[in-house]
Amino acid sequence: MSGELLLDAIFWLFAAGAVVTGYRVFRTDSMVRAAFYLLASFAAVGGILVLLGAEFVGMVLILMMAGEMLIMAIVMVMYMMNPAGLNPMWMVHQHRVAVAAGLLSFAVLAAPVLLVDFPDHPNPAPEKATAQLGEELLGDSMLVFQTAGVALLSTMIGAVVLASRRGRYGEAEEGSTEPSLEQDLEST
Amino acid sequence: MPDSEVMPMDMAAAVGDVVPEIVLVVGGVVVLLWALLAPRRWQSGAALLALVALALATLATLPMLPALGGRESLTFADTYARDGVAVWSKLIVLPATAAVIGLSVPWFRSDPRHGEYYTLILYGALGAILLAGATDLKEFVVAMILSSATGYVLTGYHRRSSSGSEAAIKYYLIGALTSAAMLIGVAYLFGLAGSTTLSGLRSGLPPTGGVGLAVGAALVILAVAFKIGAVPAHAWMPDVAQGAPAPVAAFVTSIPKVGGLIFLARFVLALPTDGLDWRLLVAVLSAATMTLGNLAALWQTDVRRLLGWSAVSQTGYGLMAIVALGLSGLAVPSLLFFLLAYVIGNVAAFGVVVELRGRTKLEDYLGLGRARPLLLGALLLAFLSFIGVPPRAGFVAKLLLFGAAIEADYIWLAVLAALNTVVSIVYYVRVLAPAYFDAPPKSIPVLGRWAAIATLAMAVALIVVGLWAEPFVRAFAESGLLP
Amino acid sequence: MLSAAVILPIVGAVLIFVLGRQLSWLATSERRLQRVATLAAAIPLVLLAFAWLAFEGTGGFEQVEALNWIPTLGVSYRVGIDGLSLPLASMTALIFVAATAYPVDLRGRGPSYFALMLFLEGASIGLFLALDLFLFFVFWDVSLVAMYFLIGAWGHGDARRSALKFFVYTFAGSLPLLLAILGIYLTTEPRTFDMAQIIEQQPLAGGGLYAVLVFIGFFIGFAIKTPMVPFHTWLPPAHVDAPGPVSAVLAGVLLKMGTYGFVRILMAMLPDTFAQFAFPLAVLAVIAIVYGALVALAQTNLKRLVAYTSINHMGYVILGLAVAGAAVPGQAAAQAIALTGATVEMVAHGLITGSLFLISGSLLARGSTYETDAYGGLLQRAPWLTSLTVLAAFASLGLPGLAGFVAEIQVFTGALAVYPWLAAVGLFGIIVTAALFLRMLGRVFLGGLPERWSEFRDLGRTEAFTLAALLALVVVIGVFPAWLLDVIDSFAGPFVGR
Amino acid sequence: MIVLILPLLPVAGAGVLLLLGDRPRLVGVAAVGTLLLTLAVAIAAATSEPSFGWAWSPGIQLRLELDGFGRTMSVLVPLIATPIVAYAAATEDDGRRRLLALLLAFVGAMLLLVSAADFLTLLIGWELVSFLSWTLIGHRWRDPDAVRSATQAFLTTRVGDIGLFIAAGMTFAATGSFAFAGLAGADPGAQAVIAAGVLLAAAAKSAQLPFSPWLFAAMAGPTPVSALLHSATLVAAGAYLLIRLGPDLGAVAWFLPAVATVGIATALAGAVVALVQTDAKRALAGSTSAQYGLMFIAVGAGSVAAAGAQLVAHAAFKSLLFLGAGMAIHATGSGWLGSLRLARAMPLVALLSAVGALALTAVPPLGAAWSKERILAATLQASPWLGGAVLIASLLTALYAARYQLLVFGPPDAGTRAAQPYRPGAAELASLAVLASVTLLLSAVWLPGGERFVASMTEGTLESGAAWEIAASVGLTAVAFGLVWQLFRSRRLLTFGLPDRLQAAAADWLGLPAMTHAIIVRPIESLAATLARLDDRVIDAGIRGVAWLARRVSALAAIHGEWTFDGIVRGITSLTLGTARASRTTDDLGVDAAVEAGARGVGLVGEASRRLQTGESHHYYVIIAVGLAVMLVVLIWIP
Amino acid sequence: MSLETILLVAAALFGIGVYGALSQQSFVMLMMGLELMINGGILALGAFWAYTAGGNPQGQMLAIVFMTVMAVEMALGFALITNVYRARRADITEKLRRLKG
Repeated sequence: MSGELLLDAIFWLFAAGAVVTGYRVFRTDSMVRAAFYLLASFAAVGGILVLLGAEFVGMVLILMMAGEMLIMAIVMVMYMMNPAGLNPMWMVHQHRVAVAAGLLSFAVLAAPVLLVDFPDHPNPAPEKATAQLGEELLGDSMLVFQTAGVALLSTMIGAVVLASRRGRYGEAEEGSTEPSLEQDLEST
Repeated sequence: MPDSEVMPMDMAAAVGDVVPEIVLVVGGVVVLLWALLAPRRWQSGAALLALVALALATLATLPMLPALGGRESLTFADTYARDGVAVWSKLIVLPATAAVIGLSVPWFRSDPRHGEYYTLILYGALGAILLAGATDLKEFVVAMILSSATGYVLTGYHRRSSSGSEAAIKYYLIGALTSAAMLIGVAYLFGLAGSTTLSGLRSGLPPTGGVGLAVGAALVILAVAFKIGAVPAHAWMPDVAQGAPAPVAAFVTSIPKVGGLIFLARFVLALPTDGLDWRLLVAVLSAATMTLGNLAALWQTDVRRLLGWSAVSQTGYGLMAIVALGLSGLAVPSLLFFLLAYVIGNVAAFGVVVELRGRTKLEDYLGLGRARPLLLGALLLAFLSFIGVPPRAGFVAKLLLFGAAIEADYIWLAVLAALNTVVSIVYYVRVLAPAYFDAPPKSIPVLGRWAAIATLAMAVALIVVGLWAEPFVRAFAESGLLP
Repeated sequence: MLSAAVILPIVGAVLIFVLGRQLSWLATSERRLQRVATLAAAIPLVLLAFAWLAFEGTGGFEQVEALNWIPTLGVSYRVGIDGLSLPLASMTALIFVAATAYPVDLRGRGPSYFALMLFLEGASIGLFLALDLFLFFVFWDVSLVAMYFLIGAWGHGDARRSALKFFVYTFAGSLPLLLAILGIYLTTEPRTFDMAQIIEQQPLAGGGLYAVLVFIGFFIGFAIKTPMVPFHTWLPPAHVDAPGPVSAVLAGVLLKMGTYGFVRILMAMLPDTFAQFAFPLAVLAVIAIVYGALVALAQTNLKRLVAYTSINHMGYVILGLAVAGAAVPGQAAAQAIALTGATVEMVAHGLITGSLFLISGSLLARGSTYETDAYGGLLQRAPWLTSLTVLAAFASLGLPGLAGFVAEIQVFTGALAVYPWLAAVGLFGIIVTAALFLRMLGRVFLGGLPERWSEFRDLGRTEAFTLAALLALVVVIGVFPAWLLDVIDSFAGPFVGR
Repeated sequence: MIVLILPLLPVAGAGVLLLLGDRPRLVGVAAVGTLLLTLAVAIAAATSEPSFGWAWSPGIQLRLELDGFGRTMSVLVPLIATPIVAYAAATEDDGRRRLLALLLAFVGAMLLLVSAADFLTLLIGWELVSFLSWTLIGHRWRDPDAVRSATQAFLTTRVGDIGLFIAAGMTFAATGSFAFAGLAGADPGAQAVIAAGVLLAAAAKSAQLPFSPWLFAAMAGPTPVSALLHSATLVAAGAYLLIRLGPDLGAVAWFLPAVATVGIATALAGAVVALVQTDAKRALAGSTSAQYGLMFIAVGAGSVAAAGAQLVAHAAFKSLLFLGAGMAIHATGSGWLGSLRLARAMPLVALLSAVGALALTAVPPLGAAWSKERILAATLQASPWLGGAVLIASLLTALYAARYQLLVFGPPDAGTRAAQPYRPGAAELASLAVLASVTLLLSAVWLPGGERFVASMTEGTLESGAAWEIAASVGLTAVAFGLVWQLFRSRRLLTFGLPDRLQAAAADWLGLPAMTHAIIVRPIESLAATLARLDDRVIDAGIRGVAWLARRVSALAAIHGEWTFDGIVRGITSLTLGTARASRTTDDLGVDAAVEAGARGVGLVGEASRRLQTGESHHYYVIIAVGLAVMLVVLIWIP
Repeated sequence: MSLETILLVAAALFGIGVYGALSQQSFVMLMMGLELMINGGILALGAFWAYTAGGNPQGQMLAIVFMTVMAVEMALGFALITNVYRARRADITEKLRRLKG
């Protein structure tokens, strides 16, 4: 009984944390700070997932986001103006529309919660979750798993192609453009 | 087919169902290795390897044709289909990809570092193929992301092209938003049905799903709309067509549509029809897409951009087939035939742009008829096919699409499509008329043999498929659409 | 043989297009090129002459040549003739020979011009011979494209705009047609595009909303092509800006596609619905007759004038068709007469208006304007031109002894039996056409000869010969109509159930 | 077969003429020879009642037949034409070959018309006659007036053709064939329509009111053309038609009275015109209308035989008079009646013309008097009012005939310029002489048996009149002659001292041509011009409506545009505004067809819809959001 | 802790994400909005997996897939941002509007 209460309390903590930090992402003056708020939001969600019994997924989420936010912070420091929040940062457009869209999205997603009778079919064996995932991953979802692998490979290639400063043959940007409109000597 | 029946899965047998896909994966890796290891002057060899991979994949696909004894079934625990439609999607995508590679070779000649490009093209094609075969939301999501990821990179491949990078990031922004939204939609569907396979959705989705079902379905459809360039997520299409390297534009504006439209067909059929009029939704999207695409294309002065908008409008026509699914026997044949005709035509049209070294201003096409009659011929064939003038393939496609819409009692949609076709003539003719009627102001240099061959092959294919439509129509009509 | 009449011109087109540039023997001389093209254009005429000889007049389709095309959809390549298509196809072949032979400013693009002409010839003949809706539509659309390029590239004035208007407008007509074809196709069982089978099945017998929708689709398609008022506004600019021979083809052949479609498809496949709409159609036809004539009366531009008389003449055709398709008991003979008359009008209008457009081409070549007021007294310098124009003009206004009369009297006879009041109103058009042609003749050819035309050249040998050939046929039909009416009646009689 | 040769022979002759080349004498001889041959054939044919059928289409036969009055006509036409063509060959130098060929063809067409036994054949001949008359009247094509006159003549008679079209169509609808033979059996309703059509056609062709003025226009042709048109051909076709079909249509109650009424009106009006005209040929033209009016009266009174006889007599004397007038005009260069008086200049011609004038006046024992007397008898039989009208017409005829003869060929006085001495050629005189002798020979009908002969040739019956009727008409004639002589002496014969305006109006059919022009020609022309303008720039109500609506919408959108400045709203606003502008532009321009306006509207909307694609990604996001909202609405609320 | 509450939290996260994606000018900030949306998606998925799908392992797999999507999108997003910044010196959406119309 008290365990459940505790669980609830932790949940509410995570829930509130996820939403509040999520909100703070866009209410801070520093991009770096925003990144860490985002990380916090993800961590809270990861926590909820763990509470729900999906330990593996929750932890992966947290770890992945941590890495990602590091990259994000670096990118911001590298390229973006005003990375550390030296000046007040308020760079928004179409604010009113965005607020309306955000509220509307919430309403649309919340509506089913109130209106739809979701099936009541709770997880019978939460403790086996990770093992089941392993089976699923290498069993039924083999194709999905492999496809995801190819997607990640493509992403790596793509990220290198797009972002690397140096290529195999010197400057990566060298010659990386459309053909000239006039006849060049090679092509005949 | 309940999940339990195929469990436990015979992995070895299942691998046999995805030989073409495996060939593409391996081919991509081989190409990548070649690109990394081969000396600079042999970089183009990567193209050859990619072509070999495509040819092998095609060969591996042929035995799967139902007409050649191929078995139509779901595989990998219902996550993937090897039915007629999936096979034909491969047979459309693979040769078209080969043609795009033909276009790419001379285009990228000046870029020393383009071996990876062919890997990405192969994986892009793979993404479209997997999307077309996906019968499971997980597979759908990863296939989407594979297709999108390669698409973004390909679009921004020219590092020095400022419009290329702009197009890439716009493409990305729209794609990221729609797929982020799609994820929660997928989650809702999973929550309602308790399963991610389409067969599971079909049996598990409660008709009383109401708003939840609608939200889930709408978000998934929105993501597919992005993939195929339909309203409201169409905005990337013209930008990419204009900004991306022309061969990439040919690829990105056509190949993913094959996967997207076919998955959409599978997906909507898994939705319950009572309480959820997905037909009307798709019909509205179709109407909006074709109309907006045509109207916006009217006054374009940039041929590539015009082709992009035309690609938007073509998506609208293609969606008519989806509307008719389940109501008309012509729906599946019309969808496949549309894709066949559209992909060939689009590659041919962009091929002309490629062969003209990416010339894209309207006035650059002045007098093309006298300077480069064959190229104008190809462009003419492609455009007339888009309009739907016989005997090009596009005509049979339009015929089937209209027929399907009428049979499904969506006469208003057919009429609107007809009106749109009339409007579309104007912008196609705005390119063709000066090209045919005027005299060329100066010589028009071209890119080279590879691109010309690929372009003309596609153009000839338009006529051949248009005149010799029977085998295709028959095969399409006999193709199953699982689950 | 019929297939050869369709395919050989198209093959000829390809050959001319390629060899006309590559073969120096042809590339160096436009005259030689024109002669070769004319010979090629004449092949179908010869073939159709043989078909005419072998024609039996059984009332059904004869000399059918069929080939499976897309059997899955019930599409086949199927050509054949009956009393309706044979005269039209033959007329088409003749007009094309004349148009190909007629001198025109080629603008250094001879091979393209002749290739398009021959291609258009094949497509047009194919359309009239086609016995499969799919095939019919293929030729229908293809002819539009060829015509677009012909007008745009060799026209004058605002040719491109006119060509585009023509293309867009008529294409806007062809799409409802396509929808309607699909509409009727989807109701057949088993699914087929075969005209004979559809006519036999009568899938939409009994009418209903669906049949009405299909009817409307066909109607819009054919009405635009014909063109019927108020769908006619593409016609005058297209004619004015097109070169003479192309105008001749446009008026002589392409307009007939619309009226032919009315008979072959609408009346044959949707007789009940057609009967339901016969009266409004007749009203529209009479409006076209009167309106076309009146508007033509106010024109000072020769080509516009002829163009509007085309609208008027197509009104006669439609009136005849409406009468033939009306559901009135006991007037089968009159209805058959009207149908025969309408068919003759199609042929006659092709020959006569074709000649008139060729003549305006000659006039433009000499005087570089179509304005009738700019001319005068040309009879003095150009007796041949004048005589042939007078002949054509009177044929057009329906002088007996010429083909136009044969058609008009029959149409009106039928109409008087079925819709007497409408016919009486329509007769008013006869006066106005007479007035406008006489006025045109007076302005251009009679009266005093202005100084600037004192060096006006009469028709050249080719021109005179071509026109004389066309008009000779007009006279022959006018004087001995029986040979033509026999053939047409073999179709018209059974068609109205006489 | 012979009945086919009859019309073809002159046509063939015309063809031969064209081949002969520019040899005036030979051409003339050939033309006259052809006609003589035709005459011979006609006589042969007339005695044998031949017929000939000719398949037009599987269901329709063209029939040629010579029977009844047709036999007379078939002889009369070449008979009258021969001297006229001879005259033409002698006098017309300008385009002689063409003129003669056309005259021959014209005779052929008339013979076809005469021998027609069904409406279709009749219509063919009828229209061919019209067409050839157009070429004949417009013979002097360099003169724009001649061309205009030819057109007027053609068009007026074309109006009548509508009647024939209707009659033909109705006959077919009622009987299943075009043949005259079936007419009597047609149902009454159809018969009434046919009768109306026939009357219209006949009235127009025979220059009855209100179509009469075209005859003036027909004067623009050379004299022989006028002579031929007015006597045995073109104009005669109308009366011939009535003579031929009148009995068949007699069952229609109003038909004969209507014919008679038209006839009376024209006879009186034409006589007045002839009486006050100051142009020689026009005076004769007025008289032609009046004379055909008499024939109409005869038909209306039920006596086709009298009408036929009158037609024959009129053909002879009217051509004679016309040729005489032509010579007078030739001699003086003017047809103004005030300046002729050529008794001295050409006495022989004057004498021959006098024969014609007397015939016109119907002075016994000339044949014309006989027929006139029979008409009077028939009308008196039918109704005293009708008879009275005929008597008045006779009086007027006598007046204008005498006036004409005196003013043209009367003794010169001080007021007239001395005409140059003019020597008519032998051929001209011979032509006149032949026609005069025909006129004289027709006196033979007074002989016993004449009556039977006429009745048999017209297949009609004749009323014989009382003696007092002859006496009365002779008396009237004498009074008229006296009166004219008095006026001539007092030099008031030309205009009778009438005020100029009145005289001019009366001479020009009481202003009928001007009226026709004002109430028919002008409205049609302006209607045509209006329609043509309309056709060039149709703006239909629908487009206006759309424009109005779009303007309202755009006003609303503009307000919202101020309220929120967010880009996407701007985009949407601009789309709406673009639509509005599109509509407004078309509305304002208003120079093109509705279709064009629609096209331009689509184009402008296209321009506007491009503005949705602002190039800014966050706008695209909004589009997606809005689109998604719409999708949800469709999915959730519409079912 | 119940299905409803978790879904509401997920919806809130999603809504905030939408707001961010639509309102932020900077590409990086915009991407954070997208991430939040995905975050909401993952959370909702977790809730459904636990409460309505009977612990169907497909749900967990789906979560892995979602994370893959997130990883791919973020990686490519950064690469593209780098790319466009090099090519155009653009870091906010407003700087990229050459392609339009």
